[in-house]
Amino acid sequence: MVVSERSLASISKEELGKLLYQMILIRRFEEKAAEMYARGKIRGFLHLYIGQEAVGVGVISRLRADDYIYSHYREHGQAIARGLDPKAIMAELFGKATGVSRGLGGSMHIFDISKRFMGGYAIVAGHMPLACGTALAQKHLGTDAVTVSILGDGAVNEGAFHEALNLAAVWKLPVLFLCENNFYGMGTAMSRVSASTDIYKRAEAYGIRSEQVDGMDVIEVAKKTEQALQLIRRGEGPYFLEAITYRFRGHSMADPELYRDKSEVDHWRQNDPIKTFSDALIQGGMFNQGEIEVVWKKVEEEVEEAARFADESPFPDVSTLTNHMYAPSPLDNLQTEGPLDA
Amino acid sequence: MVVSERSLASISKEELGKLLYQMILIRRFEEKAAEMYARGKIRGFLHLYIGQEAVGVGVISRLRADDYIYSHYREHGQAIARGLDPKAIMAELFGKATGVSRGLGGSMHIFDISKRFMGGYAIVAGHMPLACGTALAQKHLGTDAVTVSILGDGAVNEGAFHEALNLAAVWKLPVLFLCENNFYGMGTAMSRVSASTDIYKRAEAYGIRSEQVDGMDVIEVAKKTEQALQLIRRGEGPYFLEAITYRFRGHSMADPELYRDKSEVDHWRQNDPIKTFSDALIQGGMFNQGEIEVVWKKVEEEVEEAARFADESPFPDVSTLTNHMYAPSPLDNLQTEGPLDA
Amino acid sequence: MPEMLIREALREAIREEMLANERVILMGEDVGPYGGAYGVSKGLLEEFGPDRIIDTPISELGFVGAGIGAAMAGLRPIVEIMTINFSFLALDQIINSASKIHYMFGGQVSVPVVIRMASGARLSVGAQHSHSIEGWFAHVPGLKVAVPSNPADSKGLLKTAMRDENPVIFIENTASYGMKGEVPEGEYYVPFGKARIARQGKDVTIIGYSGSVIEATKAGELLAQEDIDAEVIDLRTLRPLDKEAILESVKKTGRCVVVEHAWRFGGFGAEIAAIIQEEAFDYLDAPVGRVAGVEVPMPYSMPLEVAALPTGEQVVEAVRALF
Amino acid sequence: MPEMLIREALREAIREEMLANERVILMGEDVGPYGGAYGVSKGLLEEFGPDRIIDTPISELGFVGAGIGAAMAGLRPIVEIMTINFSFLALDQIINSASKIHYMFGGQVSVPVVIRMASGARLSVGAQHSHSIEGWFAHVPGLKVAVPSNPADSKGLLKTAMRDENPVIFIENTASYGMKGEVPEGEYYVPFGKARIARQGKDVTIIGYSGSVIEATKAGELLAQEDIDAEVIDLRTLRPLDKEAILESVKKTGRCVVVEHAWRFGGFGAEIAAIIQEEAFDYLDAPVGRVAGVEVPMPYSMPLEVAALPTGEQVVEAVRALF
Ligand SMILES: Cc1ncc(C[n+]2csc(CCOP(=O)(O)OP(=O)(O)O)c2C)c(N)n1
Ligand SMILES: Cc1ncc(C[n+]2csc(CCOP(=O)(O)OP(=O)(O)O)c2C)c(N)n1
Ligand SMILES: [Mg+2]
Ligand SMILES: [Mg+2]
Repeated sequence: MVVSERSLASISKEELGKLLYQMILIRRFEEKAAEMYARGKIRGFLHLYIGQEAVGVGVISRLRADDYIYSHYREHGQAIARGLDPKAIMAELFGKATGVSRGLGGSMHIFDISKRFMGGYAIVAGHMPLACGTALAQKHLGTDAVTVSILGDGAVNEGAFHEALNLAAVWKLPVLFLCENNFYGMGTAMSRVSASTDIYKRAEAYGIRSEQVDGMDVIEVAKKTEQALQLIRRGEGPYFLEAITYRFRGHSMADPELYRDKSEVDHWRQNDPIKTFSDALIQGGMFNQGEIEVVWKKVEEEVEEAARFADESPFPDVSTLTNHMYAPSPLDNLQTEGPLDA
Repeated sequence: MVVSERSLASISKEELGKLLYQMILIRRFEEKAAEMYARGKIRGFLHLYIGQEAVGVGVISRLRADDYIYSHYREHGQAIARGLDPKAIMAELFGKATGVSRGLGGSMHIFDISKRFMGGYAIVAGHMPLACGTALAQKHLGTDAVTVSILGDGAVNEGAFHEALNLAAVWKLPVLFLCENNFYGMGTAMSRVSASTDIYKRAEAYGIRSEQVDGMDVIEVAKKTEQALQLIRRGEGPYFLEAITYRFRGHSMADPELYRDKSEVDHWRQNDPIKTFSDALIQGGMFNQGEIEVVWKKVEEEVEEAARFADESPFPDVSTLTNHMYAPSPLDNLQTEGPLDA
Repeated sequence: MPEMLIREALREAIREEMLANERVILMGEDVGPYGGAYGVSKGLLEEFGPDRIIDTPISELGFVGAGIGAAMAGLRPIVEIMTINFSFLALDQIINSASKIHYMFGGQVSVPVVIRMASGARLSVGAQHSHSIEGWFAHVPGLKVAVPSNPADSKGLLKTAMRDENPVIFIENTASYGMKGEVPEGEYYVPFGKARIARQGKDVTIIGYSGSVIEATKAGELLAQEDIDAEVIDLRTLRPLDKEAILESVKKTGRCVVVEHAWRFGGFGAEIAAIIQEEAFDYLDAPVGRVAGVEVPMPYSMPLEVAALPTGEQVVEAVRALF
Repeated sequence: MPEMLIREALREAIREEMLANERVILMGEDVGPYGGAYGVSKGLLEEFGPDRIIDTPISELGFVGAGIGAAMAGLRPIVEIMTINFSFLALDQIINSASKIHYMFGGQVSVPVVIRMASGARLSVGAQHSHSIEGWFAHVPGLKVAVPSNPADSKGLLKTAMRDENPVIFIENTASYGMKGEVPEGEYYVPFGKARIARQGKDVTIIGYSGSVIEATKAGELLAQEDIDAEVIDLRTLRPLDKEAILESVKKTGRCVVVEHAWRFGGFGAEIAAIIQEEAFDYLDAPVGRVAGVEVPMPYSMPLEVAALPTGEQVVEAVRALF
């Protein structure tokens, strides 16, 4: 599971640097969030992406600005990869008015329409049908843009997964399903609840092209994503990518992790996607140690700044509680039945 | 699609006669029901089984008395095959107090606990999880009895189908899924809404053994069912049987059938399962024309008798409206908190 | 004004809005060649083609979610759930997605989807096919809930629904698709949150919605024969609710009976009663009465089904009990 | 009497009933090695083994249906839906199957399943994870709905639920699992349909259920300081509802406020208000007041979430408004 040097050679230094930077930014952002959670600044659930950075960064690096992304509740990392402002994400985790979702969403509901990052959702698999609908709209409107639907291995057994895959296949929708297989849904090992554990093969039953990819290798992920996107944009219907990965932390901050061995976690930590990518960059001669340290430093400042921004931002005013309840509509003030006034 | 003579030879004349008799009984029962519907004696929906008789009769002929059956709303035929009293079924269609479900259920909710016929259900695929639960109980209680879950091709795209198949596979439940593929869900051809049309292959994605069978050949159906049941009773988990069949009538009595060609219907009618089975019995020398006519005659009387019984039976008294609302429970009369009295 | 059936009035609304806006699509089970289980979409496939009249697989959770996701990306989908009984399967998408997306993402996106469904009983289709749970939808902030009772309102409310930026649950009464009535031609919109006074009166207020407007109206006529002058209100939408119309009427009459097909306990009628006693307590000469469905899964057998549903006569009795 | 937390009281109830009857099983997401999302089933896997403590896939519709089907064939399953928010996915099985099977098949089979779920807000888990829809379940004939507010009732009602032949929806308040209180040892059953008078009083009746009993009780204490003697009623079960206790109290006090965490419009509180005005109209000195959740998807931000939920102080204000 070493990042292949051949692949590296085909990518510009600038782009490699950006991938590295994003992965490190996610890592440090999440660690800072954990710290803030411990300090009571962040409440509720907090699901960390640490260990899975290569997946989100690899996939999202290949997207265009007009592509859409739907994800689940473990989505801060992906939001960062998509270019959402870390300050506004952190502020959302703090529940502040300056948060991406104005503090109304929280950790599980990061959203930024300007980036077409269509939200984290907290109902397992519940966003998959939404992604199909957005892809249907894209198709209807005649673009070659794509919708990405990010899910976990735990989502595979939900009815919504099945219905979404069938819809995408029957309607040949431009959807990239990205399953981050980290082997566990909360405390339940996939193998104990899933009829077949090769998740990508499940997609084949719908006639959907599918593939497994090493989710600890950002370059591999990017490459396979590239290929998948080409097919989708060409109108060949949905694609299913299963990224094998691992979450280094518990399911959420509350998880005592009684269900897995420390040795298993250690084993995977050895394969830290940031470490292996950094090593490959150095071995390949694209970056030197010093340059990489600069990235960590820059990230450090950015993350500190995000935490400071979040902390100093105001909470939403209680008087705004019912704002945004309904979207204003043209006929809101219609008084009586009849034709519309000109 | 001719009933194979070799297969016939292995079955006793008595049993062959019973299969034929049941198929004819179903046919005539359904025709009578259609007539009664036209006369306003039966109301609501009425989904006829005509054309599909070989499936229900073939499968159910192989079951033991301690096996359970769950079905959907096109279930009168299966109920008859299971040995429910046609009089009580017809009375149920009439909404009479003498009906199998006391008139409370109707055409879509035929149930007889004494036959372990666990009901027709009107939510597509909704009974599949129930069947899994019953199979779980069987397993838990240590029997080698089986639960049969009968569904249509339209059920395949529901989330409940997916969740049920996964549960059955993961828990190795003694379930026989019987999919009656008659190519249409109401007016929608399966091929237009289903990602893959070889339904039995869908089951393979869950690691469930599965097979297709000619649903117009009662002997083939019985044989394949026998094999499936052996595996299930041996503890090898669920089995999925896809029977290719056709409904000769519309989806329900209200269906104008605009979605399919008359020629298609005619083509299938040529392959009438009762006709081909009768022919095979005659050609094979097991029955002669006269004997078969006797069966039709006997059935005729039985069906007339069922209609008469239903017609003459009383409606449930309006005063019984709320009977059976709750099952009586041992603690219904508990007055205050504390231990139970001895 | 031309007369038409409710199913035709609904079709006209859909047709007009589809002609006016290319982004309107209709999706659901058997809306295409079959023309819809209740015939609402008959002919639309031929006119608008399969890209806009979309037959779905039988997967309510999936295609309702898809309608919501399409709305988030610029389409204006009408999603037909064949009957309200199958909406149980899609409630997660309706509640957890449609009703919340605008708010929980801080107003960044809206969800202009209309989710139509046939509700109610009286067709002898048994326990699993005879629900009236419009009150559940009305409970949910973020949704709007329209409950037309006649052809004109069916057209006008559906057209308004299709111009709304929010998810609208549009309830059609299963037993009323064949009801005939006058329907204004062309552009005709009925505002949300404005009840219709179906009959003016001064002695008692009878409130109905969707199918129960029939019994409410019937009761009004029967009462007139005994010189009780009933005001009959057809709510038209449950959320927003026209509290003003209700309170104004009750303040005038001092008495009120609510009629609904839903089970009584915890039904929407309870909310109306609660509001009235809260906001017109001193005007009430008697408690607000409720006439509703009997609390049983709907029995198939006809005499029992009839007995389980409210009648105009029962409303009359309930009114008499207030005097 | 020993003191224990609600989660421990629930565990004790399950444990005792599992020991008493081999046919009791527990199934749900992460009820096994993880011990349940709220720690209710901790240790039960070790004691009863994987045949009786069954981890399910994340497929609420499927495993709730399986629990019902198992009940039909002789088991007595407890199905844990991790939170009420995911019950939307299983509503079809709960409404169309569990609540109807006994009746629609003419009483031939019963469905002794207990469906447990954590309900409510106050934990900053946002819009999709903070529902209080117990009123929806209470609307459905064929179900029973238990809503304990304290450790003793949690144990006693759960044990009673597990002896019932009908489907019981058992609501646990998410924010209260850590609440401590005395719990009778061993065999302890609390009857369904018998409310608990949490505080005797003569001036006003305050009614709460599940989590809102906290605010109701708090209000009772605050009011005592201003010499208003409140009677506080904890409903314990919503269906069956202890109408007698409610009416008796209101007939004594003449005033009533209902407190609930659910959205106000169409919430269960409306039913209580409707019943009281129907059956104790002449005893009421003021309209029945309602204090409930603000009608928004639950915001994540703490100050907003606090503002969206009822408080004891608001109840006090609502009571004052009645005088
Ligand atoms: C419908 C639903 N059921 C249960 C839950 C509770 N839950 C939250 S996360 C989770 C595990 C999901 O695992 P997976 O999809 O593998 O994602 P991961 O957390 O591993 O990224 C569960 C069961 C939920 N949020 N939604
Ligand atoms: C959940 C649900 N959605 C829609 C319907 C309406 N409906 C009744 S039967 C049917 C078609 C089912 O087709 P299939 O499963 O192939 O069975 P068949 O009628 O062909 O025997 C539909 C869509 C329903 N009853 N339940
Ligand atoms: Mg996982
Ligand atoms: Mg079919």
